[in-house]
Amino acid sequence: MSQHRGEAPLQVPRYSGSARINHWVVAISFVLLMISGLALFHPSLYWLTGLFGGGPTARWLHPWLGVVLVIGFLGLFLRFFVANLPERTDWVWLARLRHVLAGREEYLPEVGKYNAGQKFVFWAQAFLVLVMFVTGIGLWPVGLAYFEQLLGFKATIDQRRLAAVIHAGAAVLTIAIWIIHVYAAIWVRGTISAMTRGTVTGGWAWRHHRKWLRKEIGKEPGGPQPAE
Amino acid sequence: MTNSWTDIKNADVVLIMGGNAAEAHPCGFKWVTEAKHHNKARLIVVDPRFTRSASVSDFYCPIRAGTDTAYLLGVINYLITNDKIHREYVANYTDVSMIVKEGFSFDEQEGVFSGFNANNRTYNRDTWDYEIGADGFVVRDTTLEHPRSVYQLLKKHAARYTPEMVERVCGAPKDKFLKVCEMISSTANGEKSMTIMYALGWTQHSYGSQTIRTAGMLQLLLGNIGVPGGGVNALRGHSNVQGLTDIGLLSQSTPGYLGQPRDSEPTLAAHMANRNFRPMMQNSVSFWQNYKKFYVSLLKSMYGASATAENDFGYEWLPKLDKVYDTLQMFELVHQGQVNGFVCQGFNPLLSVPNKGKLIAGLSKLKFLVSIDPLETDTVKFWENHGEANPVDPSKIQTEVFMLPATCFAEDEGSFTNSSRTINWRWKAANGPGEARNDIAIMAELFLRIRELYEKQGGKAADPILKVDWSYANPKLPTADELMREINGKALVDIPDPADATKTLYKAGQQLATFGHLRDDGTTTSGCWIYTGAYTERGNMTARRDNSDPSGRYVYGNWGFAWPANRRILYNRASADPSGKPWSERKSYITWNGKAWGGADVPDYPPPLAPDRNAGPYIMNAEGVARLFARKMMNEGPFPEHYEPFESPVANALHPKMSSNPAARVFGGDRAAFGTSKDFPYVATTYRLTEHFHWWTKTNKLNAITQPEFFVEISPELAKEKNISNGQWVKVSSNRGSVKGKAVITKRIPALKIDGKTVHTVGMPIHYGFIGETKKAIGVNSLTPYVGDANTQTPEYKAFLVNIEPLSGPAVS
Amino acid sequence: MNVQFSRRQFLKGTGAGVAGSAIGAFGFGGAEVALAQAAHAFKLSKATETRNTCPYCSVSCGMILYSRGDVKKGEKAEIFHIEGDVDNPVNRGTLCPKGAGALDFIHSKQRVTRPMHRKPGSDKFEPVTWDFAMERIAKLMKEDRDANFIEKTRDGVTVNRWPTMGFLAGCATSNEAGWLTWKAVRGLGIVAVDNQARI
Amino acid sequence: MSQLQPAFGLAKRSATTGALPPAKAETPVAKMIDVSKCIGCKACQVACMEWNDLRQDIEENVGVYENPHDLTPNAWTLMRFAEWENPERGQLEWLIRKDGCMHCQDPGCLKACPAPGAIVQYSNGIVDFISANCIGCGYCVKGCPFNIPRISTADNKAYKCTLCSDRVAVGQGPACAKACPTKAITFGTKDDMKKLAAERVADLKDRGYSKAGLYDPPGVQGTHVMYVLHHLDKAPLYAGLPQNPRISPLVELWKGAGKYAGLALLGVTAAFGVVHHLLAGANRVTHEDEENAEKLRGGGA
Repeated sequence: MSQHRGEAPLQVPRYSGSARINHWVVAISFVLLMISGLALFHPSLYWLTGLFGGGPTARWLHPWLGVVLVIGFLGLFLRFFVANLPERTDWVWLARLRHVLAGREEYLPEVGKYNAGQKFVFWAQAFLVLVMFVTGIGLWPVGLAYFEQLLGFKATIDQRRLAAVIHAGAAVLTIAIWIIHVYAAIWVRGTISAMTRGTVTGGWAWRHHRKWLRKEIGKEPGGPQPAE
Repeated sequence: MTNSWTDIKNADVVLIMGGNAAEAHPCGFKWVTEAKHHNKARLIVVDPRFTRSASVSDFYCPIRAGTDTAYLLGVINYLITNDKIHREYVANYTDVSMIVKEGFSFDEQEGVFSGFNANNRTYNRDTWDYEIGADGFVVRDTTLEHPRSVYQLLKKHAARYTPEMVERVCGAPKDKFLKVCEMISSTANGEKSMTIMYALGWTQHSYGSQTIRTAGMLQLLLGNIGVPGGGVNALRGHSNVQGLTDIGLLSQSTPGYLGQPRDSEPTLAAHMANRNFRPMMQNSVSFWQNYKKFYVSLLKSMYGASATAENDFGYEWLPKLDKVYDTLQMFELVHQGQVNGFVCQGFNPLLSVPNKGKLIAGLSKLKFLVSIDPLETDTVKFWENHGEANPVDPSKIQTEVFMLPATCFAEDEGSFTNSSRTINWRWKAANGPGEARNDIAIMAELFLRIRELYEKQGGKAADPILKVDWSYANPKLPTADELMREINGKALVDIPDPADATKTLYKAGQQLATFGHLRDDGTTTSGCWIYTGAYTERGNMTARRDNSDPSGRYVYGNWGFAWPANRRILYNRASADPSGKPWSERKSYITWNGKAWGGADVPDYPPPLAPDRNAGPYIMNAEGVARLFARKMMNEGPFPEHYEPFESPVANALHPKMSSNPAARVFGGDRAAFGTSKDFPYVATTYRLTEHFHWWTKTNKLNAITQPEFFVEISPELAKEKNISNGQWVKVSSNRGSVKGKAVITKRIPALKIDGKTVHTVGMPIHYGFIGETKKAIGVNSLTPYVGDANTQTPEYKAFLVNIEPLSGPAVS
Repeated sequence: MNVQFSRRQFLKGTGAGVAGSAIGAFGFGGAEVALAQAAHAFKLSKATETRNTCPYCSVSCGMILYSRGDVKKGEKAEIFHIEGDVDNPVNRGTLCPKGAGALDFIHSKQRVTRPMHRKPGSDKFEPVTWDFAMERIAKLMKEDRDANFIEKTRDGVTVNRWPTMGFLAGCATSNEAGWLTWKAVRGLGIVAVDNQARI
Repeated sequence: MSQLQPAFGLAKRSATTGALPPAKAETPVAKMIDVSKCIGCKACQVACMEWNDLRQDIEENVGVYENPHDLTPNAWTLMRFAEWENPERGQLEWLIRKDGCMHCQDPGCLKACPAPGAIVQYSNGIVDFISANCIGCGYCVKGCPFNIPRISTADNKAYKCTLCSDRVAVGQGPACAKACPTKAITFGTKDDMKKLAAERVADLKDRGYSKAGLYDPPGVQGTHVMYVLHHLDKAPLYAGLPQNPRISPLVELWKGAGKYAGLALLGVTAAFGVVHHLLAGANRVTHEDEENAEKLRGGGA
């Protein structure tokens, strides 16, 4: 509908192949962690362990999935943290959140590669992954033993209890943010192709990340190239 | 034990000293906790260590290892000076009124009794006896005023042991000592009783038997012998050490504690001539007058039909002793190369006999060594190199060694005699592993093979072997049942009833009901007279399992069989006053009903013997009463005296010139191996832990889990002085060797003030060696001195001198 | 014959085992028993019981040995559990850490299962037959006895002793084995005989 | 092992929502450990390992009497030793406590456990681990106010004292109580044990222990393993026995309100998305947007 007659719309590369693989590794491990974690979080969800072949497997797999996620997330972090550094316009954007929610982007400042909301998701998840990792170690006998030996300390039972509470709290937050992340990708139509095909349409970029679009177009004489 | 395990529940005060029942005999110790719970009993523990027994005591008093005689004499002095003795009991049931021979004395400066020859350190004991009157009986002074009465002599002898002296010698603070005296003296009245529980903490000294005698004297003064909840209770070590001792597997005795013949007694008549059991008081029973009946019956069991009156019942065939061949003597001879063959039947001397270095050297001189054991022992592998735990070179050891597999308790039937003399039958649950055989089969085959060689080839002195009666249904495998019947004894001819000659008491071949029916004419047999009654015509009495307690005094008379005569408390006639009435209703036990003695137990007295006959309750003694004065029966004197251990941090405070026991068993070569406090400033003591049994359970995983490794216990003060941290490796050395272990720093081994000097104690458990599931250890007997008690030759494991040093390397965390 | 008396006579009031117990489940609802049993099956339900006495200290605690198979019926029996005998008036069913662990003595890795022989100077034991061991020991003993036995002293006194042989008897053997041992060793003329009474 | 799922007759069952069918109220049982009678002989430890066929690795001596050095998946009970100089009595006291599962009436392990039926409480009060249902997550370790359960590295299951539920189910007492030489450990109905304890406390008071008492901590609604202590007012002297144990507030937060708040937050977030989408509709790229982009490219080129 938003296309020229018979002509494909302009495609702007947004994510390279390796970035997309990286993202999906994190995404899949996140989902599996979420399912196995929730299964152990509340009895009413314990049946979810069935997806892993039972409770012991879910319990066994969960921390190792965590390790996968942490490594994967580190990759994402290194790729994207520069683009997620806060800018002055982010505050303006946030102040006009009302318009964001209403989809009235004409009232918003031009946005770079990421808007303030995306940056929030990025930094919040980075922080929560770190928290989940540290507290998760405290709940994981094998990992704890390894780190205790490595670092020469002994976690007290109270520290481990605190770790459990924080891990659970952080998990809730991270899942909530994940819900926002997923919803935003659905709500803002045309987004998902960035992580599937690696490109977005020019219109999408114009509408949501105009500053980024300008930069991408201005960068190369031959037109936009995939960038991260 | 004079009394029984269950009888401890009748006690009002329990004194644990020279032992640690909670750790070494936990299930027997139950009766202490029962007495505390149900009888409001108070528990006193006197020990160099705050033991697990102390952990549940009402009062704990520390003491320097090896000073128990001084402590107990201090208590005796307290009782006499404060008139806290049970006067009526003491006057009637002990020898206090008896007059001692003129010439008897004790030299308080020199520390010796009359008759001492300083040159060869021996005693002429002629003066150590009572004065005998014209009537042939002992002279007495019932006013107790005579200066040579036992009472006056004892009073004077004990007077030196003031509370101040006790504190000086033992390091027991005076206030604590007096508190113990006060608690003990609360039982000197017949209303209450105290029991004493001791074990190797008293025996394993060069004067241990005197310490135990002192305890006996203390109990007599309190009137606590023969009464429920009283007694002097030796808590024996092994499951059947009581039985094997009863059955004569002891150098100097035969079954039933009769004398093994000596060179000086080549004939039975000569043997009897050395045994004068003439009553020393009018009417006294002097039960040992039956000695010959027991002896002849034993010889009939040993030699069967070959034993006749004409040949002295085979007395000549028995080996005669030229000296006492106790374990120390044996290994001295082994070390000298005078022994060629050695059999260990369930015994691990490499770790249980003192001075491991000497043992290795000795065992290496043997031509052959045989071990009959369910387990591999350290001894049977003495030739095997185990690094520093056993640093030997097998190629240099020419001893031929056999390790024969024996079955264990679960794989065999038979009986054990427990510490309170109760014989319990046990049944077989499984066959032994592999080719294991039971001890009976092994001994029978070995004996029969040798006998066969003598039959076929002849050889030196074949007769003594060939005459042994071996007429079992299957000579190669006699059954336990058959052997117990033989031990009990039977009539060989029809025996008429002495009360009514027209009746027959036994038909030939019948099992005897009591040792009262044994005869000295060769018409009865008995392998062990004190066991007669254990297997009668009524069956195997040791297998009885009726656990009823009709008297309510915790007497289980129909459970198993207790020797002698199924009696559960010895000397129980003394539980009644001279007229036969109980001292108190609380302690009523055996009484005179006008016609006979009876009560909760089998009377230790002829039942019809009326009280007015004044025969005295101690029927085994020729005096009829108990001896506070031991006469000639103890090698170092008729009264106990404090002597220091052979290795002591201080000189004897009473008589420094005669510091240690003048009569102790010490071999010339070993004297040089004693150390002094200059080089070895700390008192060392060895002990058992509740988690292990001797050197046996180190092969059991469950026990190894609960106490896996040798350690050394020291006080925080000593640890600080020596810069030792908890769990650190330390080296403990004596003049004979050294061991390595982990330090356990604990307040439970207090430093003591001895004569103004601080004395530290180093404690070490015994249980570790190089075979088993526990971590390898050198063996604490590498440290212990080769010196034995003057009467029993028990080695001095409980007090010697060591030094301790930290070893470099970090403490384990 | 050894299990003929009621074992639970002492239970009531002694506190050993279950105080005031009755046979049957203790405070369990019906379905719970099934769950508890499914989770941890009661291991003695098909065991043979044999009464015995603890081999360690001198309290002589009564023990019940539980085996798979009954040796009295000629079956192969394997002992797999040991518990105190509540009928015994002394231990009343209790056992100390040594007695409670006696199962590991019966099945210890250090159990000797066949006769072993170490030649002079060798650094190892080698398995031999009983026949070999017995014959060799008997021969060694006879040779030594013939060489060193003293029938008479110089004074002509008959003493019949064999002073070059030592024998230590262990105190966990039965009275019956002890008596037979006494007959054998004194019959042979051995004077150096002792037990563990002192150590 | 789904046959180990019956929830009938149980008082409590881990990770099970909804009320259990009302259990027939059975007589509560209890093990009473009289510390004043305990000689620390470890017969209970050995009997426990023997009965349950457990053989712990043999460790080293590290300068203490506790062997093994701590509770392990193969050592469900452990004697703990503490030396204390009592200033009032002027005597050393060697306080020895048998450590192990206390079988709380309000079991923190059960509360923390996420695996349905892995931890149950029978109606007589015994708290039992049903290994077939255990997933080895270790939450019970964090839930326990006494730090008792241990996770096996061999099979990743949680282990602790079962109070010998197998023996109790056939009318016998626990192996430890059976073995205990001094009867410091007794087992019976909780009422009987309380009566016996009262007798013992009176005896201890008579011996000068004025603060003797029964440890049956109300913070966990009482326990089915109780101690008679000479110094009830100084519970921590006994190798760190908590004076007023209760399920940690952190665990309560985690497994109580936190669980519901967490789920609620997730629900609210998801609901926000749905509602927002309904109200705001999709955020679509318009034709103009595409044209503007094209223009931009053209301008830029």
